[in-house]
Amino acid sequence: MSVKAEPGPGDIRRTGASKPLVEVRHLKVFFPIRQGFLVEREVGRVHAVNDVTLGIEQGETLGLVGESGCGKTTLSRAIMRLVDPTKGSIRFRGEDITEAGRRRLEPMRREMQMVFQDPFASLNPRKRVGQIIRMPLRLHGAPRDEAPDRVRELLRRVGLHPEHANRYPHEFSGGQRQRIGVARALALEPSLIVLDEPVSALDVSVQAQIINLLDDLQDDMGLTYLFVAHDLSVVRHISDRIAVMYLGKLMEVSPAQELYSKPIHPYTSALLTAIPIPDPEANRRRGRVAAGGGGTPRGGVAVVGGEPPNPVDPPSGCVFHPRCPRATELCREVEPPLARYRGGHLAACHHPLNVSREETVATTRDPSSPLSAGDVLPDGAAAEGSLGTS
Amino acid sequence: MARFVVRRLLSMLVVLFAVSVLTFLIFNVIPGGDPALRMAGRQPDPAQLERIREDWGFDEPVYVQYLKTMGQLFSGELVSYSTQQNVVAEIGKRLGRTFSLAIGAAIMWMAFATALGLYTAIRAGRLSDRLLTILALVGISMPVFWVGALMNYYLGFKAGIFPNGDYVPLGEDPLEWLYHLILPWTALSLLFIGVYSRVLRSNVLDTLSEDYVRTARAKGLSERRVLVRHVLRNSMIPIVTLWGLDFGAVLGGGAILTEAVFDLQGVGQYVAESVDQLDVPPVLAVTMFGAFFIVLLNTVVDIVYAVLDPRIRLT
Amino acid sequence: GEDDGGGRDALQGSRPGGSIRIGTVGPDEYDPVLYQTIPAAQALQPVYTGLLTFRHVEGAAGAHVVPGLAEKVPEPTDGGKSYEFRLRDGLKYSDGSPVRASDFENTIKRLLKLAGPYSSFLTGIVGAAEFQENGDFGADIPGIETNNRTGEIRITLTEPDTKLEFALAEPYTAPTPAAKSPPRSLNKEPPPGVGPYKIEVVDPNREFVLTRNRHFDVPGIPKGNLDKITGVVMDSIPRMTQDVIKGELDFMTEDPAGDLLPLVRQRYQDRFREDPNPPNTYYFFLNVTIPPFDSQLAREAVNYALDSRALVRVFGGRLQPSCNFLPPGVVGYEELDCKYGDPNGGADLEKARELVERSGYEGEEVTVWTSSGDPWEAIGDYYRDVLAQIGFEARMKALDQQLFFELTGLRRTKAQTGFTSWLQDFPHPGDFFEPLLGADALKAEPTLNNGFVNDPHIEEALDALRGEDPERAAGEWAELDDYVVNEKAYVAPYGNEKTSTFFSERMDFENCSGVHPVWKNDWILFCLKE
Amino acid sequence: MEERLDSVLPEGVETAVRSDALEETAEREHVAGVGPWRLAARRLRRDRIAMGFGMVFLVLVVICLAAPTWATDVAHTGPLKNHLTDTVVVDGERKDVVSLDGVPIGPTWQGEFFLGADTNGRDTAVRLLYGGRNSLEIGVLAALITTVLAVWAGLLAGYARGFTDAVISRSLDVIWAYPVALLAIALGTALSLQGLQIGPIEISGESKLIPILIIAVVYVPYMARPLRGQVLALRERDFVEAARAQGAGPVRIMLTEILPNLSSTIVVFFPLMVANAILLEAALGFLGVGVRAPEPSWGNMIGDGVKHILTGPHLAIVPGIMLVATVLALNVFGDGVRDAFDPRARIHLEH
Amino acid sequence: MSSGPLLTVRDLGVSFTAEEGVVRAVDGVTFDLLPGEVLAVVGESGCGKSVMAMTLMGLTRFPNARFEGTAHYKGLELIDAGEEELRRIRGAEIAMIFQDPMSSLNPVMRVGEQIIEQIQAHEGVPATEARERVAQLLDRVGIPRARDRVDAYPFELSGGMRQRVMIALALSCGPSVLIADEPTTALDVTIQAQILHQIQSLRDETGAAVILVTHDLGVVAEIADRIAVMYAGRIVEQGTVNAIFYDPQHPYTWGLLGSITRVDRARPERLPAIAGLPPSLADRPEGCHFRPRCPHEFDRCRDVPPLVARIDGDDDHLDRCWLPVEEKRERREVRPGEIGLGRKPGAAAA
Ligand SMILES: Nc1ncnc2c1ncn2[C@@H]1O[C@H](COP(=O)(O)OP(=O)(O)OP(=O)(O)O)[C@@H](O)[C@H]1O
Ligand SMILES: Nc1ncnc2c1ncn2[C@@H]1O[C@H](COP(=O)(O)OP(=O)(O)OP(=O)(O)O)[C@@H](O)[C@H]1O
Ligand SMILES: [Mg+2]
Ligand SMILES: [Mg+2]
Repeated sequence: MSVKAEPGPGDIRRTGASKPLVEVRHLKVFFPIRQGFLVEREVGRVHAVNDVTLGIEQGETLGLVGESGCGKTTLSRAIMRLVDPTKGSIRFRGEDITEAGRRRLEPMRREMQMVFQDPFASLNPRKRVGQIIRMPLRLHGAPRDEAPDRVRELLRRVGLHPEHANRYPHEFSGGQRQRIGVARALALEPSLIVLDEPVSALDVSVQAQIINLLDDLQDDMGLTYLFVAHDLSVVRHISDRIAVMYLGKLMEVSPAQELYSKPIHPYTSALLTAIPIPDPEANRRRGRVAAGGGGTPRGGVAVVGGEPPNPVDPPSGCVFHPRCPRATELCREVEPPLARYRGGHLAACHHPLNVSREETVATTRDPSSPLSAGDVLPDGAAAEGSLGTS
Repeated sequence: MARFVVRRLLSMLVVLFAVSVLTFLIFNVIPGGDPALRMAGRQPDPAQLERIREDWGFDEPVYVQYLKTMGQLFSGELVSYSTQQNVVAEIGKRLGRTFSLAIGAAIMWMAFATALGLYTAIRAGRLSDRLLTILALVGISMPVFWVGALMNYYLGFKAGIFPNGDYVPLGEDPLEWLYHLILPWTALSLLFIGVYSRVLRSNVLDTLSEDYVRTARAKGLSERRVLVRHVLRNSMIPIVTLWGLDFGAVLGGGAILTEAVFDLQGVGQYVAESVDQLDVPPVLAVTMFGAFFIVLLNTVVDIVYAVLDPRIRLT
Repeated sequence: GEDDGGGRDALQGSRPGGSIRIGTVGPDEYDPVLYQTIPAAQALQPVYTGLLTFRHVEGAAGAHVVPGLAEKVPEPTDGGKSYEFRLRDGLKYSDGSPVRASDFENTIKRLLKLAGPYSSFLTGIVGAAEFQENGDFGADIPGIETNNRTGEIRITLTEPDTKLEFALAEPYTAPTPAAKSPPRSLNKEPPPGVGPYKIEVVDPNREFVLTRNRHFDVPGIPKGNLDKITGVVMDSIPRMTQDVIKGELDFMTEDPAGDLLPLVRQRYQDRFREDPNPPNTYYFFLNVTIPPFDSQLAREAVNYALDSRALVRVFGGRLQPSCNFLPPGVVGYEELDCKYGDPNGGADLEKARELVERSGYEGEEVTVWTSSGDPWEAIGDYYRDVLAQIGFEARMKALDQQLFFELTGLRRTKAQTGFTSWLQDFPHPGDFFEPLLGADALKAEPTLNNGFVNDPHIEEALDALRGEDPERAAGEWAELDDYVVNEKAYVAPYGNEKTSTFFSERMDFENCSGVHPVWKNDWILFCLKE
Repeated sequence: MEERLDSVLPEGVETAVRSDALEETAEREHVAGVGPWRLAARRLRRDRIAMGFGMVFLVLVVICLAAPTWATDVAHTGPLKNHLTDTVVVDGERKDVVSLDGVPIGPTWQGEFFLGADTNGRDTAVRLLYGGRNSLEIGVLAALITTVLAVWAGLLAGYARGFTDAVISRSLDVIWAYPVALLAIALGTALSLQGLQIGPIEISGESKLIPILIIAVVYVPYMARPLRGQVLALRERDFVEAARAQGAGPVRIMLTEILPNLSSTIVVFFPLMVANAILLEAALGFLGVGVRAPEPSWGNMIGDGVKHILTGPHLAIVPGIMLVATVLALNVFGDGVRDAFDPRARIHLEH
Repeated sequence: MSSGPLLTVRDLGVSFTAEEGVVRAVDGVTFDLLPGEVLAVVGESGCGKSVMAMTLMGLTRFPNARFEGTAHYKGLELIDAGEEELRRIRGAEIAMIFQDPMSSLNPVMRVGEQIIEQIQAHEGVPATEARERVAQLLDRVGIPRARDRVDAYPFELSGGMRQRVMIALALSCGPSVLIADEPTTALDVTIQAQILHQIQSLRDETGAAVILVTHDLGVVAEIADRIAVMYAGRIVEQGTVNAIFYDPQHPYTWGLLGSITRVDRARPERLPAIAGLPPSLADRPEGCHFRPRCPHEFDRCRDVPPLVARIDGDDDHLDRCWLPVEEKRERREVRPGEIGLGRKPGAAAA
């Protein structure tokens, strides 16, 4: 793991004080595609996570959004050390755990836990809820007689009845199961919880319950969240900062409010535009807003066209260029670096939106920018007015 | 596709190799009879035995014997230890019988099983389905040698409707061929009809609940077309795999019991007799022959599978 | 006298000509020097006549050796070591070529070189063993001198042995054209021979055909009644039986399937017969070298315990109970006064139990070895049950025939007891005692002397009797029989198997069923009804 | 529950996986703490046909277990006892157990020789019951061994993947590609001669353990391959990932996370395996390499019976009916168990 | 577009006999579908939306199903129609787009073939002509290189393209009613937008009426004309888009609207959420099914409230809540779209 000595991702923090809880540097996770007889040859690689540098502060919630298949889950699994990184490093509380074995990871496991997307698949259908929640306690040596009380307390904590400990997962609704998942994650009182699309599989009305629960828990216990989702409206509610991924790369990282009011990357903008707003009037108003170029117009707003590209053979230059309405020759050839804008807002785009020319000129290449990115900074001329709802 | 075939051929070699080694080991390492004794005839003296061992290489290390035997097998010179007959020629002689049995039965069980499976699936839950399902289970539960023997006794011997045993080559008299094979086919098919119809039934039931079948209905297709084009086709795919495996096994002499009961003198019976005498060459040849067909049919099935289901890539 | 055996003459009351189909499990080999089985002997003997031959008549008289290609049966000279033959004039093989005296020597050479199953019968000829061991095919066997001009053949033996006459009456010593006979199996194209028929092998496992040999004319040997005999090879005996019932086959070389036998017996009495012919003996071997049957008491116990009535049933009625070691029909057979009771009566289990107890082997584990299949397994199980009843801890091991034979014949197998049956190679008492109880037989591995009997008394007797004309020494042979069974209980004999003859309706069963003591059925004698 | 769907499938037979089917039904059952087992048991209890056949099987087992009682108190003979020269009084008439022709007596429908005798004059009914004990014992033990082996093979291959998987899977392939019956007879014959010696353990050639082991081995791929497929799918499931995330080691994951999820497959397979094992033993017995004569098993009784089917048809028919009844009962019951565990799963049976 | 309704559904009820009892999946559903309008059917997962939609096409005629009520389409009674009559309607008059584009297409048939099959089932068109038509259709729904894609297999297409194929299939015979059952749930937001746009513009072009089944109110707000809100098998509220969004009458609708997180609004401190769980359809609460979860429950709720217009002057806006209109407006705190019944999660279980 040879990462050049350069300023750590701490630089992308909002406030540059303490060390971040988790630091990911130039992380690459490629999945080889093997074929062949007897001796399998690698015929290609899925570029699931491609040179991502990221930090998560103690106590914050980092939202991670992006289309299905862009590598969100892989990134979170890599942070959890459930998948081996191909390149790059992962630090937890400053300690490099990139190559830690099971032994070394064990104490770390207490500190970081995961809640999975699918509440149906993430609970062992053959175990009682109590056993499921007890498992981490047992693994980490909690005394046997304490465990039942702890389980009961955890269940209460996530809004379930202690008697539920004797039931099997299939006897619960999706929302309740997700609560069990949360309880399991909380069992060891970790500092970091990675939430991989914890609400995507749930109905809107239940989503809200879970998000509120997560909110409360964070307030009470000072947890740090990595919250993965593909629904920008959900992420906004819970996140302090949001990172936008596309095809294994970070497109934009920004404080939550900032991202919605002033998306810089055209991809972020497209995502935001695509969110249907449950308000007929607002929709109609949005329709009146002038459309950007390219894509299929929808209510007059630019909707990104085309289909997601193949992660085995990602496009050259900016990975978003084939679908980008603003793409130019430059985008095709040169990968844009993550550039730093005002307010801790990072974006990797040659033709940023919503930034003034001066601001563009003032941008600097962020240290967390992919190693592979070129040195060409955003082109000030392309900056445009903001997209807003108000 | 070409690569797939090459790959499969290679893996076939591996399987054949493993099977041959296994056979050889079973008979050579686990001590059994001494083939030299069998060749020596009556009252051989030790010198004579020694000579035979030398001539046949029984005194050589096992791997040398193995290599020699395999060499002879592939050059078609391998002879049986106990009868001294050329093994390949013997198999060749019995091929027609085994193939007749296998092909006819395979067609028979496939046809009946398809009809039965489809019918019971469509009538799922009703009385006729339940009865037929139990009937299918009866088919599965009856040992072929028993059914065969009873058929032979009641239909062949007592009623005299069918000949019991024997075989008439197709080329000699097609009608007699058919007549002589009806009982063996039926006996062999009963089991498979049971298994296949049940697998097909549940496949059809599953397919019936597939979304695309609903789509097909929503398109306004006739029920018949929905059943044949959408349901049956997709339900048959797993059956084809099974069918290939079983057909391969029977082609390769796997229907030992059927052949024995009806005294068809096919490849299976040959090997069963040879095994009794611990006669390695025929056993080796037939197991390889059998494994060859199993692997071959497996490959064919995979190709057919890929044709039937374009999602499958042959790699 | 010539007709003492009560044999019937061949051509009486039947009509020559016609063709029949014979069902057979098939000769194991069609090369006359390599065959081993009865179906082969049946098919080959009408084709290959030796220097001598057995009389072609039904019944015991058929066991007599009579001149074949030789002009007469010679009296041995040189103390029984030398035999002089002279070929008849004008003999021709079925392909028309003349028979020469040297053909005989070549035939013996092939027999030895190809290590035919019966080659051991000829290793007594001077130089034969050496020839077999290392001589090349061109080498001479000093013990055989031939003169093609005069047709003289002189055979010299190392030891007197009257069994030679019998061996020379079998097809495996019958001369065949030498030049065309390199030392390899001629299974697919058997060589021409001298006999009433010639053979054409259509397909070794499917069919062979015997047709009349127009060149055959040997006085004293019938020319055969049928024009064509087709051998149909099939494995299924039930099927064969049914085909004979239905008339699709005219004769079967095997016994009707055990299962169909009662039916055949009942319904087709007019074309079915059973005889204890050719001579055979059935007994349980008792390994005298290891416990428990190293004890004579234990051996006697077994003899007391056997119940022939039970065994008759196991045999499906095809057993002729006996307490002799030698079967009837072989010279030297004299019905013994059975020490162990009436051969047709029950067993004396009380006595047997007492003997076992006395032997000190009560509760000893005994494994009964038997061959798998019908009726051997049943015989074995009956025997096991008997042993269990008389105080042994009996188990049974049933193996394929080949393996059974091999393993029981090996000393290291330590087979204690088991099933044995012996079918004579030729009707000579020596052919029973020597291979089955003789010390010489122990040299072979596996040996046929499964009991590993090595008794000086037996050896002495055998040595003395070897050069004797068996008929003249019949009394001595009978004494030996008594010694083996009654005195020493080396074996537990229980009877002789009846073989059966089953004809189609077309066949003239009355006159031509042709049951022969050596070949079981003599096809030369077969004929169709008028 | 997808894992259950794959379970009963051989590899290559694709399933349309429905993750919601059972969950949804189950969700509607508002009963506290009803585990998957109890749910299945409840469903099974409702399946009259399956329960009926299950009872039939139980009855057969009980009858076979009662063999010694029948032998001593009713038939007054043992399974190995020959009665060649005995007679028996039937309807006041004295009859030979075996006629001089060797034809055994047919069913007398009375205590002695209830179902007739065989050609050795052995009581068919007694042998039938003892044979049933052997057949059942072999079926159950073989199925147990198969299950243990297959579960381990499936767990290891599926969980470890890579090299371990390749080795295990290829070995299973070879066993599979080796004509089943041939493998069995080859091993049976070879072993029957000298028995088997594994270290200090020695098994004699006549031992029942030999057919048991052979049958067990032959059927390992049959069960291990679907299990492996299931493990492969299970190991990718989130709950396994969750266990790993909590720091559980591979052995713990295999045993506490994956194995419980295989249990229903195993339970579903087991009766079918027993049925198959009984059938295979019968086939081996028929070919003479199963239970060694004179010990009876249904297979070798049929095998012997077939040879005498013309004179004593009862010899083949009677054990055949018992065999079919047992296997059928097991199959129908096994089917019911399968349905109980997953009403939507497919079946796959092999001969 | 002011002619009479195309489809008239009255008191439609569907129940299934299942292991756990009788599942009343659809209960007393009544609505009219006017030509050219988009009627959105919304509600939580499992509330009977799909069953209702599929029943209209006779696709729920399982052996364990029981039907009540009527559904008239152009003089034909769909509920009791014979299979053959229905077959003629399906695909040709009423077409359906299903939720999951992967599983709704036969995986082993070329997509062109699947569409041709439908065309030929209804029109005697020669194969070449049908093929041509398919190519045009695929082109029209925005599939690039449409002509080549006729011979593609479903798995060779991305999710979005597959869903377009489904649309092309639905449109191929020019139906007058299009039923789209959650056509975008399985897709990415960006693709989802493309597909919705497609449906909308096709409605505009062909004038077909659309029944859009979904639980995504954002989607509804965007393209629906009218909305029917379903809860536990019943329609609890029905009205125009504006009426439902800005003057929702049923507390369930309030909850539904309230629990949506919206990007276009300020982030609320807590997300409003409906407490409790949806009822089992086999064991629904008596009276108003929403009663156990409703904070405004009172005595009358034990009787089933009829689906009637309760607002003066708006005959089109029907609901099933006993509360007086004025009281409802008061209770839901007036701000449209953000009415919430949020509680601390601890109280949500039980
Ligand atoms: N074990 C694996 N082997 C090979 N490819 C993989 C593996 N896991 C993920 N991928 C591929 O890596 C890419 C990123 O996958 P990932 O699951 O991280 O995406 P995601 O953003 O979480 O998507 P979603 O929103 O659907 O969960 C995808 O193309 C996926 O197919
Ligand atoms: N054939 C059937 N037998 C029994 N119950 C059924 C059947 N079909 C559907 N159901 C039940 O009817 C209820 C309504 O299902 P439906 O699919 O209509 O819900 P939905 O509102 O479309 O949900 P979603 O948003 O998840 O698609 C469900 O509880 C379902 O389990
Ligand atoms: Mg993911
Ligand atoms: Mg639905």
